[in-house]
Amino acid sequence: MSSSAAAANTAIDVQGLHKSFGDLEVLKGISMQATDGDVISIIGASGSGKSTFLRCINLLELPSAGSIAINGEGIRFNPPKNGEMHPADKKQIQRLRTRLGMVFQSFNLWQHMTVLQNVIEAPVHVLGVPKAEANERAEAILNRVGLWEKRDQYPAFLSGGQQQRAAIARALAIEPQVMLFDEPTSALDPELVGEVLKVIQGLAEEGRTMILVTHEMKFARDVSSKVIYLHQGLVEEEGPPKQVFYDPKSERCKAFVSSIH
Amino acid sequence: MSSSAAAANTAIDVQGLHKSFGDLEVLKGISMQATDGDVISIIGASGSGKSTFLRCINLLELPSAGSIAINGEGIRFNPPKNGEMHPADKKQIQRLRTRLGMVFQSFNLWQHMTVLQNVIEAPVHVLGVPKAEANERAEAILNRVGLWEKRDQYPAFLSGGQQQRAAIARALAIEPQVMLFDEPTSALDPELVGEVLKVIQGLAEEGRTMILVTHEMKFARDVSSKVIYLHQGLVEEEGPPKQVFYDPKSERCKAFVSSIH
Amino acid sequence: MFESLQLLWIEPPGRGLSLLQGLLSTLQIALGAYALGLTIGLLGALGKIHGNVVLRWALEFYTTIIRAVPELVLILLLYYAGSTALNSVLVSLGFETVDISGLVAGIAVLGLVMGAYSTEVIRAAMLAVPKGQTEAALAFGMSRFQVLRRVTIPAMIPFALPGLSNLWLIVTKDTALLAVVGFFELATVTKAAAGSTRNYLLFYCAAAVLYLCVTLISNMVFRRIEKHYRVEKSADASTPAIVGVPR
Amino acid sequence: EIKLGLDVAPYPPFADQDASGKRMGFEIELGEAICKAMNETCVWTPIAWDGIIPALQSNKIDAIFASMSITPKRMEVIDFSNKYYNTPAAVVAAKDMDIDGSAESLKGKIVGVQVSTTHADYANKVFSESSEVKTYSAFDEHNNDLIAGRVDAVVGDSLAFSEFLKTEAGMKFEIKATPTDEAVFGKGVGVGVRKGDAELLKKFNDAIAKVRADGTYDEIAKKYFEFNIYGQ
Amino acid sequence: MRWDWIPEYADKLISGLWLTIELLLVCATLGFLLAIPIGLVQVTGPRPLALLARGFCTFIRGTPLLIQLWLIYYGLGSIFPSIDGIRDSFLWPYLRAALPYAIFAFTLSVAGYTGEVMRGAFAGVPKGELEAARAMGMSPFTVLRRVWLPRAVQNVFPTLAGEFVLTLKATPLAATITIHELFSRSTEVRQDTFLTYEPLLLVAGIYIILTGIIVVIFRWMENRIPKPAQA
Ligand SMILES: Nc1ncnc2c1ncn2[C@@H]1O[C@H](COP(=O)(O)OP(=O)(O)OP(=O)(O)O)[C@@H](O)[C@H]1O
Ligand SMILES: Nc1ncnc2c1ncn2[C@@H]1O[C@H](COP(=O)(O)OP(=O)(O)OP(=O)(O)O)[C@@H](O)[C@H]1O
Ligand SMILES: [Mg+2]
Ligand SMILES: [Mg+2]
Repeated sequence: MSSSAAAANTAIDVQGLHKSFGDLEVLKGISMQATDGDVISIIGASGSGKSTFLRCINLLELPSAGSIAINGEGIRFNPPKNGEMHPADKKQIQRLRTRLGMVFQSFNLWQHMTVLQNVIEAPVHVLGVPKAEANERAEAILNRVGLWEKRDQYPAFLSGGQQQRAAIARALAIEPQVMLFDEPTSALDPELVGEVLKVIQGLAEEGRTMILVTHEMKFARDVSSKVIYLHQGLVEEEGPPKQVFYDPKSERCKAFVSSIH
Repeated sequence: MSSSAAAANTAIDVQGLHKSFGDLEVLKGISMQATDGDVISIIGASGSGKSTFLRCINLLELPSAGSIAINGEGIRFNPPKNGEMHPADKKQIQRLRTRLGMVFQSFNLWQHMTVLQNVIEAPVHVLGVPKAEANERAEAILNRVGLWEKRDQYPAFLSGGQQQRAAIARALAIEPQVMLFDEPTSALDPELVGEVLKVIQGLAEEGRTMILVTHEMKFARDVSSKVIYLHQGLVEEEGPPKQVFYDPKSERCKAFVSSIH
Repeated sequence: MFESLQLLWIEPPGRGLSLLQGLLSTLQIALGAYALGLTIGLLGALGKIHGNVVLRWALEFYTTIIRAVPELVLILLLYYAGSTALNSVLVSLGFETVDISGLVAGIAVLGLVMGAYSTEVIRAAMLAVPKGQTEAALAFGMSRFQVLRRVTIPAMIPFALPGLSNLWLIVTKDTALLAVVGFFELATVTKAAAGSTRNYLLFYCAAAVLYLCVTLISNMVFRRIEKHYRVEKSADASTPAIVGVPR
Repeated sequence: EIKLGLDVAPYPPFADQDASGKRMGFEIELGEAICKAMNETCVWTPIAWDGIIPALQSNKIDAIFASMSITPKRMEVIDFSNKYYNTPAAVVAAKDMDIDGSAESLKGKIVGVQVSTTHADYANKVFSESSEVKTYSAFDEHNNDLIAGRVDAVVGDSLAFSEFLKTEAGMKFEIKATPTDEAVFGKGVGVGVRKGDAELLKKFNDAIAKVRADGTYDEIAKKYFEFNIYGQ
Repeated sequence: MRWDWIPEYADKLISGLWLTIELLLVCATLGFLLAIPIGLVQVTGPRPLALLARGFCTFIRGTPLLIQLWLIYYGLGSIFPSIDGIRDSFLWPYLRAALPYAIFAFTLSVAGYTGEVMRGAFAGVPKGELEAARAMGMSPFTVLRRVWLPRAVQNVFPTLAGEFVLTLKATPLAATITIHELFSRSTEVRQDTFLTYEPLLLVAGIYIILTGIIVVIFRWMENRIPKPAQA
């Protein structure tokens, strides 16, 4: 159960993660290891617990049991209370979170800031990057996701896809070691999906680790080094994309992936 | 420009629709006709104006110019003011809207009602369906989209895909003649996408008209009777799916659809 | 000390009964004025959000002026100057003069004042409701009134309640201003009792306790309503209430 | 029927209410006697001091019977009957303080008065040059601050002070002077009526003269005061 | 209508006006700063602090300001002098003056009312936006400063403006503890001149201008972030 043996280059090591909302047990013991440069796709039916799992990794959701280590550094928890394990050291969480970029399924852009302000916020106020430099970098990122023209717009005036791209830009701006993407392309058209794919591949080549929840099977198949199929809170199948997509052992997974072809 | 010649079985007839937000002209003259039973897919890049077009049809966005007719009944407008045409008769709009079901890109579920309450709201309070009957029908619909267990949950407690399905169920419940779907499957897994596809096909066979904005090209190709490719606020290409996907005339469209294969 | 406590007893020489009577009339005016104020506030907020330019400016004028002028001035102006003016109009038209009762005038004036404040509170709350919520209702063919009743009001209540409960507490205390038009309520009765017994501390504290009771009870009611409407709050760190953004 | 306006706030021993709400006090009894002498029924109508003159002017009441001093300034807006009582003013300070009530002796000190009274006018006229004048909204309040040491002396009604000086806390203080200045203090207290309401004014004057003459006045005054409240 | 008294009383009225503005600015600012933690702890805890804050709000909102003012001025005011030697200390001139007590009382009052508003405002910020901030590794204080507070305040600008206007109109109560701000100056004029309406109209006019300024400033802050028009 413990991850004490995690190698130095293990970016994320999750062991036996459980999470319940009241009576509903959403995650029933999930383990996952990601080495630097890994791209792990998490697939599964709606409601299977993918978002919850991702949110547990950076402790937006407090797990009920299990262990989590980032970069070999185990998160210290207090003993569980009311079915939730609280972190023992808040500063540690804060520090580890700066290494994790997150793109939310529902974007969660800050509505009181323009797109550009959203993007430079964390670099300036968390990492202490000088504003001019942050601005410059932010504009470059916005250019890359095709949002440069909208940089001074408030999120409420953007189309769905534009909001999603803004959220991606915001996460990229902190240059995290590990990126957590929750359906990062759900609102994007195929061309942009391709673009974002390229961005993600580029990041992977730079050695960054990526965990992404996605319904784009093609995407999962082509980009990831590993695919995890979640079913009712358990890892039902995992392995290289080839195996999961073309030779799954589990019947359930077979049925799921067959719906793409 | 006028749609006075619209046949009785023309469900929706939009002519020369223009829409600007301030200086930004988003729609630059779009025309579209949908006959009963038509399934029209609208595809195009993020920010090309797809949602805006859909929202103009039921006047959530006031057009700057153009004409709209639902079921052969032309919407009466006052002369444009500040670049917006206001409807002349609010009652007419209200009546026509009950024939249009809409699934929003951002779901817009009512947060203060449970899933079931969301679904029965319009039937009971707009169409005057008795509550018991509405409940029964709502449960059947929720069952169909796999949300029956979550019927007494508030939207804030649902996963992204569950919220999207609730939004679809809500639109289905008023049994509209025309359904407007704004990316109805963006948050769904492939299996569910298949399910929703079936629902939509079933509706089409019942003779209902469907207009859907989607980034699922496979979906657009397999289900629709017509595909419209929007580019920078203009219809760049339109026709049967075969033509648009495999033999597009426009270069731009060619590039766009090529990104799927 | 014990002797002075006797002054609070219900039976004479205790002044308890008159304090309670004062409290009762305070609550009467306050309820009347608050109800009037909420009605004005709801209409005013709607007018400010949806009205045309003329209506919006008129309401802006109303809320600014009424909120700006101290209530005491308003009461004096409306009650004295207003009734004098009304009567001279009536006389010139050949009618009998009417005597506006302090109660009616009080409720009217405080109601107008509360209306101006609640207009702003409700307006802010309505604007805080995500646009998509009302759009969805419109898209389903609801009339403006239905949208209001079924979606906007229930959705805005969590935002409006803190401000509205403040207003309720304020109006219960503002009734004291009606002393200038000869109306008796808790504050005046308290002052009278304190003055004639020279026991200021005792009666002021007693009144404070009475007001506090009113507050505690109202708080319970307001918190219950708020809890009823702020559903999503109980989900700790769930999928957020507003998914994406109203588009 | 005549509506007599009086202050909402009690002003014992002149106007007060007991626990059951019954009005009592010198002014109440006198007012009722005067009404009887006029052969009129009177209704007491309480109004806050602030609104009492507007109330008279807008016909909410017909006369002010509320210990209002007859001063030249007030006479510009309303008419007054002849006085029905008159009490002298007094300067009060701590016994151990060397004060004789003159501006000189109060130099640099803080003087408390009640707002909008003839005493305040006096303090402003005489002391404001050389000392600080603090105005309070109630008589008891400046007494409280006198005890607390926030003011060094207070100017007020001698009658009202006599009660204060009898209390335990008031023991340490005494009346240092009783200034007289008719230009400020006026001719005593009278009934206020609307300007030009000569008929009512005459009725009040006649009635006051009558109760003075037939001994009713003295009988009532005896119940409340040990000295001649009517003055000279 | 007579206005010839204005020159005679101008000095007094202006000094009253400054006092009013001073009271308003100082108390509104201090009160709002206090209201932030008071609102916040009621949403986030810890529980003892939340209860304390809630009790404070209940007490302040539950009892008339006049009584609070009176208890603070005469209550505290009668305790201080009984402390030995305090009359000779350097503090005495301040303890003796009325203004510190007024500022104290009004500040607490603003804090109580605004604290309640801020509680609602903090609770109304979408959770997701806070999560996004936390996920970026912001410290709780940074989350508060950069996202939670600005976002919360944004929703309640009109309510805050209302609270500040109410504070403005509460300042006349200071007259009961010998502080002569604008309104009590006008009352003096009325008592002196026996003009019933003119002085009232004048102060009403001044209050309207002050309120107008408050409303405009808050409206401007509200509109700095555009909102899509309501359908
Ligand atoms: N209320 C608004 N004010 C200003 N600009 C707006 C507003 N709504 C939309 N826009 C702009 O109009 C353009 C079209 O938006 P629309 O939402 O129609 O795009 P879309 O085709 O639906 O894109 P997506 O696929 O990303 O949802 C975008 O550039 C967007 O920024
Ligand atoms: N705060 C919460 N309280 C109660 N139940 C919750 C909460 N959040 C999520 N759930 C439930 O937990 C389950 C898993 O949710 P989760 O969001 O992880 O699903 P998901 O796999 O991301 O689905 P999707 O693909 O639809 O986004 C769902 O059944 C959901 O209803
Ligand atoms: Mg999810
Ligand atoms: Mg869209």
